[in-house]
Amino acid sequence: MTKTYKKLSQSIENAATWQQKYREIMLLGKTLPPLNDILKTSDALVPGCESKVWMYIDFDLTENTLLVIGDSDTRIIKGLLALILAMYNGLTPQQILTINAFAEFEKLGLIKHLSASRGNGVKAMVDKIHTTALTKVS
Amino acid sequence: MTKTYKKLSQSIENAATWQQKYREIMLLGKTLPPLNDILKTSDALVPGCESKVWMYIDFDLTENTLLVIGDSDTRIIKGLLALILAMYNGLTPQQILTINAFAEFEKLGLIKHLSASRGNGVKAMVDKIHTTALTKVS
Amino acid sequence: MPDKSFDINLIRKDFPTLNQMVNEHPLVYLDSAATTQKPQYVIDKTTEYYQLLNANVHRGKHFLSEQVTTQYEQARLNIAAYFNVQAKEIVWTKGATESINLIAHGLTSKLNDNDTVMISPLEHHANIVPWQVLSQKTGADLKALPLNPDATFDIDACCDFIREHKPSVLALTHVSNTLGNITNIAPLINAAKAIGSLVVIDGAQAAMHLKPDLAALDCDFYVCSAHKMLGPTGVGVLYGKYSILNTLDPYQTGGEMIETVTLNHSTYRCAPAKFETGTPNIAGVLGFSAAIDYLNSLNHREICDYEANLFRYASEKLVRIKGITIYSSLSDNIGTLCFNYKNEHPYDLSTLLDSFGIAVRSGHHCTQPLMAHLKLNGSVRASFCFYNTYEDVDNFINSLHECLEMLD
Amino acid sequence: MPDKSFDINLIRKDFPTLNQMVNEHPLVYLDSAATTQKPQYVIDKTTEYYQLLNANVHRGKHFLSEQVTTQYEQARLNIAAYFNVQAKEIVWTKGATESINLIAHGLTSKLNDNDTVMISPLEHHANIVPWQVLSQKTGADLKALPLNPDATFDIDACCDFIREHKPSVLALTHVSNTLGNITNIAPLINAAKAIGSLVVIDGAQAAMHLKPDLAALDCDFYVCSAHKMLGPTGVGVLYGKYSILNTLDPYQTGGEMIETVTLNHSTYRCAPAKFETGTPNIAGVLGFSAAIDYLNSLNHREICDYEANLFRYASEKLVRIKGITIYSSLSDNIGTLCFNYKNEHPYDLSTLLDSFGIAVRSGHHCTQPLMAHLKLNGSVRASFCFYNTYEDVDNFINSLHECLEMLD
Ligand SMILES: Cc1ncc(COP(=O)(O)O)c(C=O)c1O
Ligand SMILES: Cc1ncc(COP(=O)(O)O)c(C=O)c1O
Repeated sequence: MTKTYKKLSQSIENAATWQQKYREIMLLGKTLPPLNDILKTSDALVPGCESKVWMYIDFDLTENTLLVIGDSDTRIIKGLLALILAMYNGLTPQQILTINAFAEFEKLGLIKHLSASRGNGVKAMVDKIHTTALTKVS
Repeated sequence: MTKTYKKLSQSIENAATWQQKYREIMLLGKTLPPLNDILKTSDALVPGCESKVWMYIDFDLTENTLLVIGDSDTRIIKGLLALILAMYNGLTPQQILTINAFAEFEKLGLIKHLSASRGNGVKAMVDKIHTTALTKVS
Repeated sequence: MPDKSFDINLIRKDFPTLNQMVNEHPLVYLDSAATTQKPQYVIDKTTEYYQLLNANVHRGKHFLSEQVTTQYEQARLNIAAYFNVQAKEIVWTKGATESINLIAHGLTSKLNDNDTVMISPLEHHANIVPWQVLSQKTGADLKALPLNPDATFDIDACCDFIREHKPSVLALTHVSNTLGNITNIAPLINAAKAIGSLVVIDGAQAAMHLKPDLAALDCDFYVCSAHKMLGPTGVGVLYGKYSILNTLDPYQTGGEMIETVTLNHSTYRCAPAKFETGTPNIAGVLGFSAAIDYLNSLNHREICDYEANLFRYASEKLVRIKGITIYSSLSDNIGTLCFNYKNEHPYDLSTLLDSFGIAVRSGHHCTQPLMAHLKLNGSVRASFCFYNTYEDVDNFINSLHECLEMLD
Repeated sequence: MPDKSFDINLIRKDFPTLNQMVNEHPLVYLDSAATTQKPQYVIDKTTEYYQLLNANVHRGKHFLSEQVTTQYEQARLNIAAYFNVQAKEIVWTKGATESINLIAHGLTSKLNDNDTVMISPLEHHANIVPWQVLSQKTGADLKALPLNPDATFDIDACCDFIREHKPSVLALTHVSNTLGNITNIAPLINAAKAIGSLVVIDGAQAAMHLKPDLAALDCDFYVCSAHKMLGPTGVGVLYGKYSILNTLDPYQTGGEMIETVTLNHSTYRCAPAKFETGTPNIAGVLGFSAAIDYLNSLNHREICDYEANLFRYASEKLVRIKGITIYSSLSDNIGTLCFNYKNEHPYDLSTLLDSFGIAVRSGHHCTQPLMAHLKLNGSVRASFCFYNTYEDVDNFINSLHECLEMLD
């Protein structure tokens, strides 16, 4: 877990109401640099979601770390993506595999946003990060 | 309602148990003369029943009465047919139209055998007798 | 059920789902266009079936089977009476979608590339894709009625369009699920019948709110789903004018729909049996019938008036909010408000509303062509029903204000 | 649900329908092959859905919709685990009949008049007529496996027959609904897979009694109905090996199964979504999952042993009655006794038995070709389940004696 994530997640965990949580999440989203329009290709699109979610995963060979970038056309999903990125970015594949995003989201009271019922791309993103990490490890 | 019917129905009405009712019904069936095999044509068959039921309706011009004959390959349905025949045979179309077979069967505790759920041909037979009577009246 | 005059407080008590807290707020259910809530009476009938009557229908002669078959056929009479048609014209399906698929399949052998099938840009995907499949299979042309930019119809222009293109089949929704707009289908049906078209009406949204008299409407087919009429999930109706219904090719095949089966050849029964194979959703059918009983126990005129007033109240409040664009027509509407706020994504809005216990829906509502017509990626939809209250509207509008504040 | 070891008295208490009087006799329900009774646990889950959770599944983001979608997908995992397969290989249908129709339809574009489709004379009409339709549409040859005069299979001869005729599709019932006979399908599946056939197994009767391990069986498709597995009416399962399932053409079209829709063209999602359009039978799916929970809470081995012993007890008594002919195999049977008495019409026998509260079924049981094979017009069928008691058997046999006396 990165330091950034710990800091960011704190504010969400501390939010007393759903409204405050969403406020924090949307603020988080605003900190995420927007993806350049030419990168918003249909290949990068997570299919089947009401909200559009684009993502790219890069592997930094020298540092042996993953770099994930992403964007969404909705504020809430974008905030959740920011959280996910903070959770994983700059970690080695080994470190990534020790992270349980579900448990983290559970802790923040956001588990429903990662559940099977949400075709919102966040879960697909987490799955893809883990799959990529796995290929780098083996 | 014919006299024969009144006599026959009495025994069923008086039966205390279902078993006694069925015994009476099956006895009644035995009194019904079997249809000659050559008359058991598919045209005369009431379609869609587990039990086979054949029927013919004749009109006696001189007497202005209907004559119905029928048969079945099951004992219980055959008994019910005998009851129906006794109910209607020898009556004029006008008389027939005053008869409510459902009410009669209700009285005998046999209504379920005339209900929509029974594809047993008895209901189809009653319907056909009434339809034929109607054409003769008008 | 005894007749009841309309008392919203009594009505509310009949719907157990409505009386609950969601995210620490009282639930405000504004998603009845997706599925309506069920009165306890309907739930009890379903339970009663499983607890007392449970048996398969037809052909069984034992007590339970007998009882349940009688009730099952009684249900058919009940639904037929609701629509003012004959029982034998009612086919049980699993819902509106299956009903439309059944019709489109049943017409496949009757069309060719000289035929035109006509739909509209307003349709639910369930009333589009089956016709695309039919058109692919038969070569028939698929055409859409013209639609005004605001997604209303110019009825006269549509009648002309029908007369000009002479569709063999015209398939239209009675009420738009996305907008709630009621289409004035009577003149369209008349224009189509005059040139010999078969007319299929998708009544999924209309069947409860409008209680249509199908004999008077004179359409050839009408479809609906129980779950949008206070009834259970997994059951629906296909109404078809008997002479036409009976000419459709069978759809699913198997037990009960057959007369005789040898290893190489089968003969089929007449409608409706011909279209009903396999063990049906018996609990669903009995529950549906109970829902009809419940609706019949209310005064339909009173329901309509209440819904119309509630809709006027809600729309007047919504209209006044700056930045809100409403896509629904505010007259001739069953009670659905389809809208967006500025350039905000409807997903954000519906998610924020949910945090206040307000259940609305966002997305394309299974009407992508309509979204394209309106040049939208999606919208928020709040759909009302007679069990909603003026307080629900107030809660909705107040919470909406708070959400918009969060977004601004 | 906590695990329970098998105690028939406790089990009986779970099934409310069983505890009632019929025609002044305690109900003896011997028609489980038509539909099983439901435990209270299943009924409660259905009620709970309607009372608390009622909302439509998928795409909704509000609280109720969320909750119910999660449970709905959980149910898929649950059924998949029961059969030892993957959740994405499970398609919800309205029952076994629809499942078979879906497969046959999905294969239509893949067969032609060089292909052979193979069934058997033992099949339920649901596993015959859809293949006849497929064969009519494609020109494929429809062939039946050889069946011994007593309606058992010579498995070696059947394997040879398969190797000789090389069917593209082999569709077989795991257990005969009329006889209860369990077919030893493993060698038949192996023979068919070895020559590249697709194998479809009709598990309507087998799915509960045998709890088949589908990964081990290695068939391509397996179908069943919830209502024959303690679950609700109007819901069933199509299992398909994913790689093959996903290649089937879509069946019903409409909302949710699509990716994009324009007025003239649509693209479809992957399996299972591609086969699930329209609002599903949500209450049915949740109830089905509850039925699986209930079955899992019992020890499957214990159920099988109890059913086998009960069947032995019943068949030994029936066999001894003079004039009774039994058509069921008395070994390898799930617990169904198919029989006639002398030349008596089965209708009379079942009607008389009903007057004693004994619910059996008579007729052709949707297996006319099997009846023709056995040279019968019909038969009486008494089908047992683990909730039946030894006392039920005694009541049945005693009442049967009385009925025979009435007929003699
Ligand atoms: C062996 C078999 N196959 C198929 C079916 C059809 O099942 P359903 O009526 O639930 O679709 C049945 C039910 O009677 C059956 O016993
Ligand atoms: C207008 C319209 N047509 C068809 C359907 C499909 O109904 P179902 O999902 O019950 O099959 C719906 C449901 O959303 C609808 O609103």
